[in-house]
Amino acid sequence: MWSFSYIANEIHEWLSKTFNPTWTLIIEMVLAGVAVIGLFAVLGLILVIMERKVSAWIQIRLGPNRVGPKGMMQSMADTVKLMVKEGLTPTGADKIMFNVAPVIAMIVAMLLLAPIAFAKNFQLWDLNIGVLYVSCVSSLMVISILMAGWSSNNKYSLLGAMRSGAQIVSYELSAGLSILTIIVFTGDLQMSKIIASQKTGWWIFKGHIPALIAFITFLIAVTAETNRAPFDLAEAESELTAGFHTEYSGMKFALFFLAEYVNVFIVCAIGATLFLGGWMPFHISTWTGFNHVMDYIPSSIWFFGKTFFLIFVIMWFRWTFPRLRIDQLLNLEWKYLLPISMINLLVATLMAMMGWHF
Amino acid sequence: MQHEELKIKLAELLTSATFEEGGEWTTINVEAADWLVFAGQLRNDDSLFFDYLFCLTCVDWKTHLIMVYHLSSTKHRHNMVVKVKLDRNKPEIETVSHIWRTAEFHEREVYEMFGVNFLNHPDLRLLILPDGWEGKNPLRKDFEDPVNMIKL
Amino acid sequence: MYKEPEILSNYALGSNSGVSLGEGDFQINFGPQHPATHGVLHLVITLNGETIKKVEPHLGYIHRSIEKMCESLTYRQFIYVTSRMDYLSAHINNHACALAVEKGLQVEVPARAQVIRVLMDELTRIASHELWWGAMAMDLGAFTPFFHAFRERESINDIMEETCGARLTMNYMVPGGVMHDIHPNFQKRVKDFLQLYKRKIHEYDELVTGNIIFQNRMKGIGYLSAEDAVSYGCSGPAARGSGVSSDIRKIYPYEIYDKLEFDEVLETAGDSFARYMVRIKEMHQSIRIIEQLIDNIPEGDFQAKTKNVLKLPKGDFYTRVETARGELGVYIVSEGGTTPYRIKFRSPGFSNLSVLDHMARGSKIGDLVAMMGTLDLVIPDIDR
Amino acid sequence: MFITRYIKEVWGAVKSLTTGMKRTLYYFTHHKEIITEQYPDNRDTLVLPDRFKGEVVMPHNESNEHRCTGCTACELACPNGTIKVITRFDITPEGKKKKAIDKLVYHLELCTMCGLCIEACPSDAIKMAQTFEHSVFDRNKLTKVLNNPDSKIMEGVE
Repeated sequence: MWSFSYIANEIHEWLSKTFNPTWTLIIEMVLAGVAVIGLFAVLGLILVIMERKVSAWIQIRLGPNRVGPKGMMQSMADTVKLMVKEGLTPTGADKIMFNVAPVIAMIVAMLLLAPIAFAKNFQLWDLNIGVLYVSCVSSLMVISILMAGWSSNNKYSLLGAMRSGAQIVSYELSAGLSILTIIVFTGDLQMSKIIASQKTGWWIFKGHIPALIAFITFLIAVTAETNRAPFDLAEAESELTAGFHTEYSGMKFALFFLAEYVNVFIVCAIGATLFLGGWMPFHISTWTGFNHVMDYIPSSIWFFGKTFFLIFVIMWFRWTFPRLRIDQLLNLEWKYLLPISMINLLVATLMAMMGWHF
Repeated sequence: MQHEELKIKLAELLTSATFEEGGEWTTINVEAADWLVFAGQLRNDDSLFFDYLFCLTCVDWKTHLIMVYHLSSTKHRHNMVVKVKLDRNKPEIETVSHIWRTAEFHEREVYEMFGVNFLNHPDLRLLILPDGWEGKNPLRKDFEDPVNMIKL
Repeated sequence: MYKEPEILSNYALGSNSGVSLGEGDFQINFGPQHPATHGVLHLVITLNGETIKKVEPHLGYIHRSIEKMCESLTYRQFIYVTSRMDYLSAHINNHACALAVEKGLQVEVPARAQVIRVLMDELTRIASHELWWGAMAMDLGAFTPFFHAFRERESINDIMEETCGARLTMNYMVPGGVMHDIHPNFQKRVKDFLQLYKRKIHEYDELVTGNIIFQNRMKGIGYLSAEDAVSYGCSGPAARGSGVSSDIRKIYPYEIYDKLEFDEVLETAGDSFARYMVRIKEMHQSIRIIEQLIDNIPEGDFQAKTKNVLKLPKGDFYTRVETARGELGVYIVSEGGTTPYRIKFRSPGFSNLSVLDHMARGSKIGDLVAMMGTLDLVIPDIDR
Repeated sequence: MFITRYIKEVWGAVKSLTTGMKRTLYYFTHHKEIITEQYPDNRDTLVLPDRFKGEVVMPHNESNEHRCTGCTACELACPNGTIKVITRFDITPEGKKKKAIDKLVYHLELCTMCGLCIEACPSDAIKMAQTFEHSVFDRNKLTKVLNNPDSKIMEGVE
């Protein structure tokens, strides 16, 4: 009863009764915008504390434990710190580009939230080319990084931005190909239909080995696309001090920081939608009782559970592996991931044509 | 090669050299003019083969400077010390950085700390002291720094 | 005395430095504050894209002129300053100085003191390598090993704290022996440490050594031939990774090293991975030495009787010891007084740094970090 | 063959990566391996070894007597000029002049805790204390006088 779709419908009905359709639409858009910004803030806080705790436990430390109960308010304190810090613009920097870059990073992240289904019947915009939209918009991220790196007038920033350009452009390919594998199975680009096609089982189980390979490829590619270790060459702390955001401070830095985490959330959400069934509960075909229990868990919990599991995996990568070198990074993409995912796509297409998947 | 053997061999190579007794290793005094040729012989002679210059430094004796080269052979495992006396007011000596590459850095250190001018050194600039350093060379005995007190 | 330079950018390449700035080349200042230099090393790097054309070290940011300071300290006092050179192997530095003074005084060190000294040296060597391992992994972007290395290092520090009274700059060695006897708990705690170490050592291979990313980052990177290693005066693991036998403990044994069973670790590949493996295997050899000695500490004095005021006879005294980073030489010129006339510390880091330019040319900027990691540069040791 | 080598390569890489991930997952799930010490919360249970070199102090007995004869051995032994002995001459009951310390000034800000003064002291008058929280707001507070006011030398210490 208290599901997201129920609340959304109630608000919609009340607004329709009170205002004319134009105003209803405008108010709904404003509400959605506020909700998205609110989600950003909450996600930033949660993911930062999650990252810090995960890293701490992996590194046999306690992690933040002073601010608030069990240190859970630590990221709040960090936010306050970042907000009151002075946002410097270097003298030699291209002022407009320098200040616009973090905003673009945020806008791209916001746009990406549109087609994601957070719960059953709860989606900002169920457009019919959902997956295509996501893979197009996510490639805009590189523009903000290039702008930041170029406009900083710092050689470290420039190096970081150039690395990032090469990296994101090449990893887009294998991310796209692994998404394509699932699209071949479903035959649809619309998010809601992709989820609906997984009612009988998630694609990672239904799609046999090709889906599994596509899933692993997808994970590696999105880790690279979001510039996270072991592919964090754009930042490469021990090589380029902080890479493209070396010169950023205060709130402008915070926007980049937030955009990184929101991007991680979004790619994990898409991974969860495509491979793990989105908000679809876990079903085992003949166990009716078990399926019933699973259905009882709200759809939003299924979605967030899967997404956060994937986020944990990406964090787990980060705190285990050393960083690759730039030429090895490109080698990995062009010599390993791309051929593997191409062959994989071929096999998947064959399977879809013959109807060999469940 | 043992101490006595080494002494005979070295005396053959450089007749003008004198030996210093009492040290742990064979110690030889060489004129600055002879040093470059002698160094090449030490490095390239198969029975000597001093290929490892493990210490290069200078000592300020107030009246003169003495360059001290500690040499070792990774093949024969024998060591020797070469001492070269320099004029304190105009210390000049040929570089050996093309014979032992490690000398490049050590000579730069000696250059700034003692003011020894190494002729034909490929890159004789300040290494440790800040750019714009003027005045005396810190490790000479008459150096007094009024700002950073060293003596207690 | 110090005048501000008139031209601020006189870091431009000198005409005689062998490389000129071509089209598309640029220079970056790597340090003095940089996450990968672990201190205040300042490298001016000439780059073409990501490829390194020249690396030029600028030193002196932590130069304290220890050599000059020692000229006004007595032979008992000057030892403590040397802990501040290579602070990670402070014991071994102190040991070298104590040996040099003993050589001048011709003091016979009691057997117990010798064993304690060797034990402490080897513990220091392990602690130093542990820190290197963690820091090097961190340079390559893996943050976790740093903390895991500190777990083991911390227990060594606790042992040091209990016996020597300090964790990092112990000043435990004095001319003629050691300052105090070992703590009654010492043997038990060392054995506990050995157990902990053996339980955890396989994790090092799981986390770092066997990792494919790490191996690709290390193998074939920073090649140094045996001839170059000798010519550049490299010592320690940097030379042994190229197959140059340079372990002073084996070649010119001091204390009781000639009676101990241990191997000199040699790798012939000459790349960063070889240097890495030398250090990892050296830790095992140190464990071997400690195991031989820990139950066989002879009874007796821990310090030889020396005069209150030490006076070295006129002459030169040179001692060489093997620190965790390579060969440390202490050259004392004495005039017969209570203070040295001149002291020269031949620090391993200084010579090892000089090879960096030769190694790094033509490789990527990420490789430079890996090379610096495997050379294990400690900046106060370079600057002195 | 090329294909088998390629597959072997990929397989080996994946295997080495999972080994590392298994290790980090172990630590992620085993919280008893955590080694963090929560200073200053553990101040009450924190025990420093008895040899820890924290600060030079001069022990006094209950009748305010110390063992220092003012021989300046510690002052001479100190490499940094940390200790300054200021002496005065007391008149003993027999009418003789006797050297005694007026003040033993100790500059904690210069001290490197090398322990050479303790070694040099012939009458065991000074020792190392196991304190380590030395931060103060004023640098002058780091200059300490080690002997208590109106303290005397212990009987029988020469």
